[in-house]
Amino acid sequence: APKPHSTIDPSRAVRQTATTQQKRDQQGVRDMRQQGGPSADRRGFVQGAGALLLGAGLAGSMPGSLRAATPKKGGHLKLGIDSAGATDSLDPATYTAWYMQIVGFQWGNCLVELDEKVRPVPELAESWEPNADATRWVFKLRKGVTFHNGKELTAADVVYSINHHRGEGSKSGATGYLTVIKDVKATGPNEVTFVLDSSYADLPYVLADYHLLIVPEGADWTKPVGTGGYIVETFEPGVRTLAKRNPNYWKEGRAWADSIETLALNDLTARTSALQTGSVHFINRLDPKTVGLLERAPGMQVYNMPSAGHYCFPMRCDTDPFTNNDLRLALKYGIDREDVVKKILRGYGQVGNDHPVPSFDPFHAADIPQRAYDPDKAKFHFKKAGVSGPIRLSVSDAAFTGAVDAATLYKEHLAKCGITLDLVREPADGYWSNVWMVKPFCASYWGGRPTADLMLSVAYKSDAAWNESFWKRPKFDQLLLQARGELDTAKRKQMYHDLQMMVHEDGGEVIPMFNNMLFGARKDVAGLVQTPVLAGLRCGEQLYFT
Amino acid sequence: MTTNLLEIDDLHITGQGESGEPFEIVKGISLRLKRGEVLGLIGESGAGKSTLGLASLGYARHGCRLVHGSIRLGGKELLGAPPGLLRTIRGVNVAYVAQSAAAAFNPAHRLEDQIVEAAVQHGGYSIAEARAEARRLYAKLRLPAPERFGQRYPHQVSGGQLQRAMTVMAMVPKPDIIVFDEPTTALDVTTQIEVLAAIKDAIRCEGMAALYITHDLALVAQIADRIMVLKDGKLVEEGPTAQILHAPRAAYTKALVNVHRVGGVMKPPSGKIPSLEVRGIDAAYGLLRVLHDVTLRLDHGRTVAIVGESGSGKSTLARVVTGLLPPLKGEIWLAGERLPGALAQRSKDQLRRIQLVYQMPDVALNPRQTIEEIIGRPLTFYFGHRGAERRRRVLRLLEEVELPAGFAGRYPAELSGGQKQRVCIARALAAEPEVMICDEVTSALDAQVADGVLRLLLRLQAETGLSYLFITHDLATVKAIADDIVVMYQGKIVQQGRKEEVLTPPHHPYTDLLLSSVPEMELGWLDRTLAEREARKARGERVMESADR
Amino acid sequence: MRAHPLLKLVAQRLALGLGTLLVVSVLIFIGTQLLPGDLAQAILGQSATPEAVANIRAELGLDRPAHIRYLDWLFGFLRGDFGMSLANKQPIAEMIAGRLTNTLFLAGVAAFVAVPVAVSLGILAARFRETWIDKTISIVTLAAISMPEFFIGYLLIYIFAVKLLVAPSLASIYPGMALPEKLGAVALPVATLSLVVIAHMMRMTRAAIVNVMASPYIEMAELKGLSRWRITVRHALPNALSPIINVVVLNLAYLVVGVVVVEVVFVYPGMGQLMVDHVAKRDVPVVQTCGMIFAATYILLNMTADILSILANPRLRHPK
Amino acid sequence: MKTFARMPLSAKAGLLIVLVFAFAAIFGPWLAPHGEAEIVGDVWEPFSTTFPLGTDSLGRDILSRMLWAARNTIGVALAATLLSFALGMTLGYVAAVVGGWVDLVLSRLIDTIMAIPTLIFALVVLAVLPPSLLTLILVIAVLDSTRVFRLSRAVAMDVAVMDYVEVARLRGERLPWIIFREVLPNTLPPLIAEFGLRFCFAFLFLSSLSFLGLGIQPPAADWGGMVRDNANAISFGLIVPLIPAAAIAILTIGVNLVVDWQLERSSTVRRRA
Ligand SMILES: Nc1ncnc2c1ncn2[C@@H]1O[C@H](COP(=O)(O)OP(=O)(O)OP(=O)(O)O)[C@@H](O)[C@H]1O
Ligand SMILES: Nc1ncnc2c1ncn2[C@@H]1O[C@H](COP(=O)(O)OP(=O)(O)OP(=O)(O)O)[C@@H](O)[C@H]1O
Ligand SMILES: [Mg+2]
Ligand SMILES: [Mg+2]
Repeated sequence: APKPHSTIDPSRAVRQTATTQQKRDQQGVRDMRQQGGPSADRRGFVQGAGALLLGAGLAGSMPGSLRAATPKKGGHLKLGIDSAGATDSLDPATYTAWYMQIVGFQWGNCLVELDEKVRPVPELAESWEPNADATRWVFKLRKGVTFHNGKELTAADVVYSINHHRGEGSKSGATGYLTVIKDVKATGPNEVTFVLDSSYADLPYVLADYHLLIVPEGADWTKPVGTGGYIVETFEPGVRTLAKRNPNYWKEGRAWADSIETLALNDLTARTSALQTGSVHFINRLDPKTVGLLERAPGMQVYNMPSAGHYCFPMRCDTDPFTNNDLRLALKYGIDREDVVKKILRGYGQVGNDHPVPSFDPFHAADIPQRAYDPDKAKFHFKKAGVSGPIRLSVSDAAFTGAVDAATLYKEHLAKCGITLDLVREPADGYWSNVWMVKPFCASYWGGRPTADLMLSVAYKSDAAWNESFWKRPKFDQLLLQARGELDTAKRKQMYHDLQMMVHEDGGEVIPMFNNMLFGARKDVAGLVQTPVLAGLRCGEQLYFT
Repeated sequence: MTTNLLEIDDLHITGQGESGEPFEIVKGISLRLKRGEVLGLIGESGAGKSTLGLASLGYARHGCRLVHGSIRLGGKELLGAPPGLLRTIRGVNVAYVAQSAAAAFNPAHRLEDQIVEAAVQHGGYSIAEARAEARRLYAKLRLPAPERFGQRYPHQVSGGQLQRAMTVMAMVPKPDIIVFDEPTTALDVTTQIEVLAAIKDAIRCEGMAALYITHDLALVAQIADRIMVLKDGKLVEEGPTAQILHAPRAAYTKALVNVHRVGGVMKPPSGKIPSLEVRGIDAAYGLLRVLHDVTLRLDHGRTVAIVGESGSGKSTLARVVTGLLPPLKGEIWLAGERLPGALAQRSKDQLRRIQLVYQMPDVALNPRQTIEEIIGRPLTFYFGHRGAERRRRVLRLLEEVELPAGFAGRYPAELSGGQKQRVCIARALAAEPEVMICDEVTSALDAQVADGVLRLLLRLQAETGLSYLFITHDLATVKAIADDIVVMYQGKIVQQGRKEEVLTPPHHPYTDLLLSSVPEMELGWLDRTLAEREARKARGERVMESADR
Repeated sequence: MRAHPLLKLVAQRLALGLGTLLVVSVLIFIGTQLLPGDLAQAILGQSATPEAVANIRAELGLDRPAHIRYLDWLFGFLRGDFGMSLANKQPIAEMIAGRLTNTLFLAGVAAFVAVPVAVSLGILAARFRETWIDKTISIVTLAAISMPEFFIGYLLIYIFAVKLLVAPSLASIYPGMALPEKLGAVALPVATLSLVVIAHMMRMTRAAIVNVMASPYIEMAELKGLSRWRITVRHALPNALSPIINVVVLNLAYLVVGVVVVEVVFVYPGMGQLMVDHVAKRDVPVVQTCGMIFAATYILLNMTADILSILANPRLRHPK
Repeated sequence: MKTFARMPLSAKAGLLIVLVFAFAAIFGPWLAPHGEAEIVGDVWEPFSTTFPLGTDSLGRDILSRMLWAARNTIGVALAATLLSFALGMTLGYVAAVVGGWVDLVLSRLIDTIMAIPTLIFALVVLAVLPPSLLTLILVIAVLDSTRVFRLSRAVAMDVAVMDYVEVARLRGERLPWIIFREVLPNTLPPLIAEFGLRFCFAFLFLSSLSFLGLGIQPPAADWGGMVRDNANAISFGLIVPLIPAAAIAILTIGVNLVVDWQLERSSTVRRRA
């Protein structure tokens, strides 16, 4: 039950910010002038992985605060995060969306963390070693880490925590990609050994997943105790979460604010205006359409980072007419990716090449020619496919924001290729259970996985639970398994190249674009680390007041 | 010579018709009213009496306009006077007593609050004074329990009492003039006489002037010093009451004075099976018992009149016979055939053979149907006549009820009361019934119009051998057309028999009350009757009083 | 004798109300069953794997036949035990208690503002009927109702929160907050709701009064030389009460039951959002309970309306 | 035309508005400078000569979309409202005229429907019926008809006790005749008034349903939906979403001006009778 005296009064906070608004705005403006030069921006951004692939065109949108500002301790940080619900639960097994993921990383840590370049770096695990064929991994735990309840972190805790998500009777969303793990055992007070049933080079990536937060052995999952930088004080599902700083947090240079209030702001407009009025300092999921406007607004800054998240239109390769690859190709050639990126993402994203591996991924096959909008080819393949009558596409904005608009654009593009696309707007409610993977042609979204392997095995392997395009190619499966075990990077790169090629050529996915992650913040906060994967989920412990 | 309180000169008032174009209601009437004088305004319905009466308060109904002329009250010009001024004089210098007190009292407030309102609001009275005055007047108008009477709500008081309360309301601020607009028309005879008497001596001793509007000459004769006769918005004749009664000049007035009542030909009782017979009927609305063991018999081609004051159960009897209200016990026979109690069980033909004609013609006709549709429906419904055939018959029926064929296309709103009633009769005739039940068919009509309707009914009876169950509380009518009379009192039959038997003494006391209450067209009738009743009470004879006291 | 018919009525309506409630509960349950997908799928969303789904179903007993689950719920409910939320294992009673108070608070404040305003506007419009005042009032109110409520909300936020900085854009309230602060927090949602409901009530009030204005006792009042105001307020209004009461109550019901959108826009933790979220997650027991509460509110309010309009009628208040 | 001349100014204005919108609804597609879904400019462009009303969230010409949307919006709203009145009035009249247990059952039924939270109702319908224009109309109609029922029952109650209805009963008329020939024509005024409001609520309902996914199918437009699609812009002071909102408002006002005038007329007639 919430303790009134211990909670901070947001409405007062609102009024304060309201009164001091103008001052801060001028402040903001000055900041701009002082370091507004693009150079400063770019320098700041180089730390961000995205720099590798981001055209200077986006540089203008780089937030000033990325320049190494001296972090200040203290303050009451307010986050406005979407996709929260009254049904939310603190049990990481049930985490599916932004809000709980961000709350999760406030109270808990994983064994592994991913850095700006999507490299696994130690978190609760100090170091790790695979055996020769990567079927057995040994993780050394960090010493002297204590849970919020004062208990010391041990191997047993890790085993308990991981097993919550695997094996018989698990209700976790993570089961899907933990199947590779045969056994987890404590092989020492702070040493954990993972036994896999096949060679797997990417295990550390997996262990960085937001589900796999570590709690003490036998902990109650509905009120988990963590090792994180913040201790949850009040949790009102679908309303707000109040967390106080963990006084003896082990991690250096993190968890600056004294307390974090995470407000559930599902409504985009509400979120945006909350940021504008200073009711919150940081919000997620900006609407690409309004980013420009927001940036222009005084005292605002925008975090814009490329991600592995991609929008796609899966076609069921097991149902006519999509069994026909010519039709699939026609539909792939028939979409003007540039246009979609421009109109739907307003440029905050990259064109996709009909395979799910993002361009910053070390295994990204850059040499596969980018598929461009080509009405003639589309016409050609469509004729070749000999399909008659319109194609029906089931969409809802539940798939991804702007899905309906994107589909509308797609319709336009196809029209120019002489292909008629009928849009069926499906109810947002229950979209994932009765449209996705049910209707032959629909809209879908992938948040992206840390590694090429994860992404491909999750949605393209024949037996994958979420093989949304029902595309089944034994050759692909074999190669994928080989690639997993392959420790020679060069060979491995080649294998992934071939896999991406198959999907690109023959797969049942139209993947027109990868979206950037867009966050909005007030000028007086800074510190968000720009990781393309799991982007922004750790904002709680990263952000600080300048 | 005493000065005139009210002077109206060449007043023109227009109203707006259905389609909106204006038409004259009052066409240049002039009028003088002296202090302490009672001026009677009489004329048929629609003559413009109320309009004129209202005009003397400088008021025109919504849709009406005082276009031309002058209305001077104690020297002040009211026509075109600012609302502020009008407000100060209304209710204080000149007061209005409406036709239906039941409708004119606000159901939401206690009587007293409404009665003293005008006096307190702008009559310069304190509440206490006004209350005291009101109580004095309650007593004066012989209202029960004057102390507590004002505490009641309108619905807790009988019609007659309400009408008197309304008079009190008018008198409290001691106005110079009171306009009475048919204050007794809504009451039945036995009550009417009481109220009339009360009003009369109230006016006398308060020494006010009054404008007394009615369409019953016999009534106005009892109370007015002078009488003005109006006919569609124009003055027909004006003069002292005696002169109007005894030496009327205008033809129209003559007609009014000797409304010679139609005399029905005496028909011998026919021995055949009666066309309608009612045996031992008991009926109730929910728990409220209304009819107790009612038995009567209507022979072929004859007329049975059912008389009794309001609330005595006359209409209820009609409802039982027609099947609208299934009786608790008792039987109904139609020409030797027993009728089911409930409407639903009766056959189409049984329904056809009994037709009902209502008291209020304007609520008995669907305002959104043309006369042709209204009369034509039974023809189609019962006999399947359509198109030209149907039209032909409709026209014949209109002819039978003495209405021009041109009316077929009109809507009820475009007809006068009498004409509406004729349409109702035509509609009933269209079904070619054997028994026709007439519930107060004439009581909403003026004397002459009523006469016309009665004649019509008699003629039809002679021609078609119809039998009438004739419900009324108007003895004059009864005298005119009944063969047999049934007197009802509080749901029971107190006396019944051949007309001449019932009408010749010795009467049942209630019959006597009824008979003696019918106004007669001679000066001083009212005072005489009342005096007589007092005398007989003094002699200790049993004299019934109207349920209203 | 006096209150007797009234008591009878109340009893009768209560009985009927309970009957209706039962039916509603059945209908809602059937409804939730008709909805595609179930809690298990909904919880896991896109990351649902068959085995995980199966496990959840088993744990929550979603594999039992529907009627059994309904009866379980019903008897629990009758015993006053609302059970646990399937989605996050919280006791429903607790979960709802807080939200319900919030909802009632918002509705209460909104009603407190809107009803008097609406009725006075109605009276004003009736008093100055057919004048520019009347027309202005009706046009403005009409304009107000013809905007989607979420949009009115956005407008107000933009004007008062973003531009003028006089009100918070988030109506976040929580236990232990002082009343004035609470009021400050809900200022905008209240304004929005008021704008939405005022028009309807105002128009009905006007219509009812205008309707009464046609009756003879109003003419009589004019003939008594009373002022237009006195006639409108003292003579017309009391006789127009029952239709006014009815429309007011209808709108009160709306304020309690129909404000989901406003809650979302202003991020107000009320029943509406609670239910939407649980419907989305197919969390049947919670949906059921919310549905019951909404239905009960509606039925109770209707009953009050009937009783009030009886009380407003002197014939029934003071029988002969 | 005599009547038009005699109409009060407000009514004339109202009628004019209604006519203009009707015209737009009928000829919109031909009047529109651009196609319904045609993307002609950048997102949310300000007013200009090329785009008199600017462009929307996808860069489509607002003016054109407004015109295209007129048909859908008005069409659906009108159809739904008419249907709901047909349904609600019939049931309401039956309840009032027949009375007794029929009345009881019907009233309970309606109460029950009204007691079910709209959201659940809509969602369920969504789940069981295909998302089509027809479904849309049906949902709106059914939900609205409950309110219409209550009103028409109330007014019919007063008329049903009139003598002329009794006459029809005495004649042995069947229910349809009594309802449609005797009662209906005399109960229209208050219902017309209600129609004015309901008609406008239908627009809004439409927009909220399209939010649930049941709604006019993209890229087809409806005003309510347009408000929603562009709503975000308002938090940056762009007036784009105000345009469709204004359209709804103006039409509503127009309709109600006409309705008010009708009422005024009928009530004057009544007063005279
Ligand atoms: N508000 C009005 N607008 C237009 N015409 C009206 C209005 N009121 C009455 N009239 C018409 O004016 C004429 C006279 O009406 P008025 O009520 O003065 O007659 P009356 O002599 O009082 O009849 P009654 O004895 O039935 O009361 C009638 O033809 C009536 O139709
Ligand atoms: N529908 C009804 N419900 C309940 N009581 C009624 C109803 N109609 C009439 N009554 C009561 O039944 C009694 C007889 O009414 P009825 O109408 O038969 O009298 P009446 O002789 O026709 O009077 P009037 O001469 O005024 O028409 C009265 O006390 C009346 O109040
Ligand atoms: Mg009159
Ligand atoms: Mg009667």
